[in-house]
Amino acid sequence: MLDLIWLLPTFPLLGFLVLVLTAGKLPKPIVALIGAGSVGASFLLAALIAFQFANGGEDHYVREVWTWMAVGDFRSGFSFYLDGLSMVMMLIITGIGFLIHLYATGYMADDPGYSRFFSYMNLFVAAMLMLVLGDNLVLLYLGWEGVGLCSYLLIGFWYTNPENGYAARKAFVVTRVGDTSMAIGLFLLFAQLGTLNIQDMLSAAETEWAVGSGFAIAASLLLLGGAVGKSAQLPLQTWLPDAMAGPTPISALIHAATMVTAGVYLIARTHVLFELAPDVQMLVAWIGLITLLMAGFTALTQSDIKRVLAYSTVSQIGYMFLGLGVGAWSAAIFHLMTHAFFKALLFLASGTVILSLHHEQDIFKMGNLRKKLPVSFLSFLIGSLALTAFPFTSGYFSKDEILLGALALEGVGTWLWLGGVLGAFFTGIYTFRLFFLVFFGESRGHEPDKEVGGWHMNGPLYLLMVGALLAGFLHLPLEAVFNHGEAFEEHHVSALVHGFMIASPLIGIGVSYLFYMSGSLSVAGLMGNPLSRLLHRFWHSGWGMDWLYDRLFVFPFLWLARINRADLIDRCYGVLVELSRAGNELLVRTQTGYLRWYALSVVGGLVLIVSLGVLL
Amino acid sequence: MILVALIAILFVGGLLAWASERINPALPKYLALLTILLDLLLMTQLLQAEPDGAWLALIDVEWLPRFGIGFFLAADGLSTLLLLLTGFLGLMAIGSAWEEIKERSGFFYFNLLWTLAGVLGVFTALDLFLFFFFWEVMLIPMYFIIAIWGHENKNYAAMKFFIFTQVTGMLMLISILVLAYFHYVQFGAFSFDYRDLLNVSTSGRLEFWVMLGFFIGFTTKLPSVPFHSWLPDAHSQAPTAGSVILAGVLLKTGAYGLIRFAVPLFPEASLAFAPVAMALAAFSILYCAKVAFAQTDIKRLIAYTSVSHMGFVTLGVYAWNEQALQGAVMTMLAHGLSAAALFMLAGGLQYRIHTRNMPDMGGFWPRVPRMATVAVFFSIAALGMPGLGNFIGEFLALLGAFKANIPFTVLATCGVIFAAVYSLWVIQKVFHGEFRNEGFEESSLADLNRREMVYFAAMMIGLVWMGMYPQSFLDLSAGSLNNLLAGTQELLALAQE
Amino acid sequence: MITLFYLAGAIAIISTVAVIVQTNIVHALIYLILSLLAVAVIFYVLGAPFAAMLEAIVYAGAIMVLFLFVIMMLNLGQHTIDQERSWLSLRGWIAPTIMAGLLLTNFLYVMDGIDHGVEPTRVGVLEVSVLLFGPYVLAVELASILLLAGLVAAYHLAKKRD
Amino acid sequence: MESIPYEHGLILASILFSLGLIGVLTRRNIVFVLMSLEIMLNASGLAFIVAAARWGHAEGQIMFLMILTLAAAEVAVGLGLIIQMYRRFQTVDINVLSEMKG
Repeated sequence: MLDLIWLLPTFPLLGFLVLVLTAGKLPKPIVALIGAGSVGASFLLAALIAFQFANGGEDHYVREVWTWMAVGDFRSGFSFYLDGLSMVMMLIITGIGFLIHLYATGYMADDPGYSRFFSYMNLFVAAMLMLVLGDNLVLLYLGWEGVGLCSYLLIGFWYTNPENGYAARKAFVVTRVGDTSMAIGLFLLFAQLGTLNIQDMLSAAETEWAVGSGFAIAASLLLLGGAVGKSAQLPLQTWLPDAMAGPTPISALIHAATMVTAGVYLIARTHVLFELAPDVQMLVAWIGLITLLMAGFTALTQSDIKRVLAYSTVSQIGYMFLGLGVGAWSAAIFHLMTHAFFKALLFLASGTVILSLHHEQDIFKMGNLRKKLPVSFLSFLIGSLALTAFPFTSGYFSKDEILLGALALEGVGTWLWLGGVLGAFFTGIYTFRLFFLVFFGESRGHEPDKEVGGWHMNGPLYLLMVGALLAGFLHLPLEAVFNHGEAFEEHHVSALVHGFMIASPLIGIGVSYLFYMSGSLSVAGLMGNPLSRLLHRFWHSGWGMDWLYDRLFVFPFLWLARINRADLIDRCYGVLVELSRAGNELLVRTQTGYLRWYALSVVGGLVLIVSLGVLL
Repeated sequence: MILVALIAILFVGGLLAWASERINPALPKYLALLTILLDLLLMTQLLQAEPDGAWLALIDVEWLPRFGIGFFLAADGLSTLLLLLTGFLGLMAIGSAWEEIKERSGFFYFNLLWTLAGVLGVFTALDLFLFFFFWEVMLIPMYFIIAIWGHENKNYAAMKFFIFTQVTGMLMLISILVLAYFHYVQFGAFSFDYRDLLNVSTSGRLEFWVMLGFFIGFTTKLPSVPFHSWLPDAHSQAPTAGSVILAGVLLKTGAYGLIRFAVPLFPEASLAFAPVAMALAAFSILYCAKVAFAQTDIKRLIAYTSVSHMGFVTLGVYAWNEQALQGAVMTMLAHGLSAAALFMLAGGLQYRIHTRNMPDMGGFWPRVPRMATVAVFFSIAALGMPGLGNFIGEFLALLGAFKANIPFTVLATCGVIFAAVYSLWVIQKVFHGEFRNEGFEESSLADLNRREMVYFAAMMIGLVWMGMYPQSFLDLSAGSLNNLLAGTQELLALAQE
Repeated sequence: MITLFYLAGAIAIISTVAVIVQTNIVHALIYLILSLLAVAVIFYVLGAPFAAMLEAIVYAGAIMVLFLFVIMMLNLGQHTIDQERSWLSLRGWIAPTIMAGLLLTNFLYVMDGIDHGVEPTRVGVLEVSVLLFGPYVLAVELASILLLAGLVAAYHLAKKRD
Repeated sequence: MESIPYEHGLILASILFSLGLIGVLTRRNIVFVLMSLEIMLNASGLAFIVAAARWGHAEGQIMFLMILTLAAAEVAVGLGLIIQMYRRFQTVDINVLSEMKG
């Protein structure tokens, strides 16, 4: 069964090819069957493979399908690598991917681009599987770029609106900046270590590079650049909120559950490099912490339901980075998995809400929807609880592990932990702000006729609810992958610390309750003074990062492009042309047409030559 | 012998096509198609040929023995790859001209086939005199193609193309003559034979200038900044088939020249010059990507992207190690297909709506879904998506170049960001957004027909093949590139002693 | 003899100056004939009687008569003298005179230092003829072709076309 | 017999040549121009004769003969042209013939 691993990406790829080649001529049920069915088949296969692998007792499994490139001492195979980490990832991708595909068959039912949508989705799943299963960095890069492409195509899925196109291009270009850094990292690794096969490369790095060596720092920094781009961390986080322009299942699949966590996967996969460069690893932690706090503040001020969730995604990935940074590798991956469940759940539920309200996304135009939309209400309740790390939901376990990992670190660990706890407090506020505003209080505007649904939309929701509640009890087989350096298990933590960690999101929920449910505290009151209004505007715009980048990069580039539209170098040749033309003008003057003038010139020349001959 | 046949068939086919116009104006295109197919068939023979030393096929006849000029044609793996590319794109060019060229079709196909014959000659000639002869042969018919069947500003563009290539060709001729004279000084006889000239020891300051003659000649054809400015004009004015040949094949002769002649003949000077060349390449990539983004004429835009992509070739060649060279070769092949396809798309658009101005376009996707899908495919190929040929080329070129020069490679790598910016911008302007109609017949905006789909499908399959299983191409060129590498290393080692 | 040489030289120079400053074209022609005859005298003095004869017959005779005919055909009367006067502004003389002066200076500079007397030895018709129809016969043929061409061209050009 | 200074003969030729040149450059009447040309040709002929006398050779006279032929042919063609010109433009002013200006 294991050697069928190459079929995993092949199924969705075939689905993609069939859907593209038929160019939307197939009837919708068949499109749905191919689109969702191919991912479902992959999931079944993945489950079987995982089962066999888990019982096989081997650390890892490699299967090379064919040689991709072999040039001189460079060699890269089209080969798959299976270990605990990629097994977890592949199950998340196919499993949650399948649920989202199923949901999308209902969600997109009325869209004219039905077939196009599923072809992109299938291509995405195929590329994502290549990303996590590739045994060398080039193959990983193939998947990495492939998911970026699908993300672009799907964000701009409704292409008639130029804003969607802008968001799509922004997403692609910003992540491309990160990708480029990663590509340079690949070149550096190959130039220094002579291989891009991940396992060989890591063991070579361990033997050849000392801890803290320059190469290790450079390589891990460059890879980190790729990771922050894909995972929307500082300083490349600005694309993700705009990416919500795509259909909601896309936001769930690509921009919450799978693609944006690719950066986390990359760092976890190459964690040996980061361990060789402790400073960079610490940087990862700080990036995570700062991002999670910034995104938390921003989420507080958003009014678009999907943007709130988008910022919360950025924030949660910040937690994963924090976990990676402090060396709690398994905890980060664990959080990746639980996050996939509850964030997919939240996005899909928000999709149901949006569709029921005929594409209304402003939470201040919703309200009191809990009776009208019971399934969404339940989904949101469970999802929000998991997101805020309510005790014994899945988010609780994973976030707990990350924070404990941070605390275990000597020195700055306490600060990181404190920041994380503070973040959890904000998570509580913004999550339940959304929850209360949408499902409680007065109805503000839209009244849904009925909740859209059906088994293929509600089924995935229920399954994800179960996942969001119970995934925390799963045990991920990651010991073999991160077998070194997870010593914090033994660390003793006092009950007080635990109390803090449980209490902070609860306090957050309480604050949110006071503001948005009971009304004992009023937002309007807070907004009274100019400073808070200013802060609100600042946070609402995502800390002015877009504004800053526009001025730092976009406008100068556009300006340069505009002034040099005609190509300066071409103009230089134009000068040459003008010069010869001017010379021509000058010589034309001498052509007077008067015979005596010509005779005079001849004599002048004669005199000159004779004089020269005589004098010299 | 097979090489002579390949070239002669094109020459004769061109003459026949010209003559046949008198019988029936539709006849030349069928004759041209037949000629190209015959040539392609012969080329497959070349693939099965038993290698004779380093060469798959070779013919060496005395021509003007007094001056050491021979009729010396030879093909190794590298040449064969490029010959196949030429044949394939010749086929594509005839396909794209099929409906577009209605006036004086006989003379058109004559010029087309003669250009191709010149290109085949350039890819196989190993006598430098003969090489220069073919270099000129491919130039003049191309001038006619632009000047006669071009668009509104054709005379300017054709003249610019001609002057640029002719002047720099002259520099190359001077270098060739100087080289032959060196041979005379050192061995007592003139020789234009590539194998002899490799042995000419050309050290000292003069070597640099002679090398520069070759370098400028080839980089103008490539082209690289600052000799690129003929290309946007030539492309925007040329008929579609002309653009296909120009972008797909003619530019590659420059790259081929760098690999075959410029570096191996002057290993020391090239080694010293490499940082400058790589800097030029990196600048070329970034600068032209930026200028491309600013264009409103879709063909000009694609032309600038061509310059930008050819920068990777220069970078790869001057890194001069196996990965980088293979990357350069793969880039040549993949760019040949992707740029030709993009020009065919732009030409198809112009044929339909009679404008190349992008602000007049928009929202074409629902009207021409097949064309849009094809356009997205080739744009993505051009921006270097892994899994397609261009990625393999650029990746290997950069991978190799990184070993040779880190700063310029890093700069060049940043070029792929800009590649994404302009590629996606084109898609946005033409196919996405609200439908815009600025003064063209809506009914004329028809989707790709079956004939066009066949051509595009062939190129798409080619690119996927290159992207997913590049080994079939890499294996073919590996032998010749390793020979070249070994040769220069030997010379360098000798020079160091 | 030497006095004759200087005398003829002076006449040649003076009459030539008169040619180029004359406004009446017929007078100018007569001065030109005078100048040519003076040169013919010089030829004779220098011992070249054959050349002197030709100078007198062909130049001063035939060619000048040709000029005269043309002047008559063009019928350039009194009004041309006024026209001629208006054309000859003082300014027009400056540049040509400077140029010619420079050229002359050059010539004189080159000739400076040549100091050699010429003993006029008579080189008669016989010697010239022997050479002419001996080694230089090709030159004679060329000259005849040239004259023929001149004849045809002159005829063709001067023919009236309607 | 006293010898004639060789130098003086050449100086005479130079002066005549220069005078002819002034005439060519100054006069606007084309007949005068042609006459001045004759003077210049004659001056060069004189130079040949002087040189011939200096060496006592006959070749100088042969060269003079050639120049004479040339002058005759030139005058014939030139005068034909003048007649043509006068027929077309009704003038002998060479400044009228300036159509070939750039």
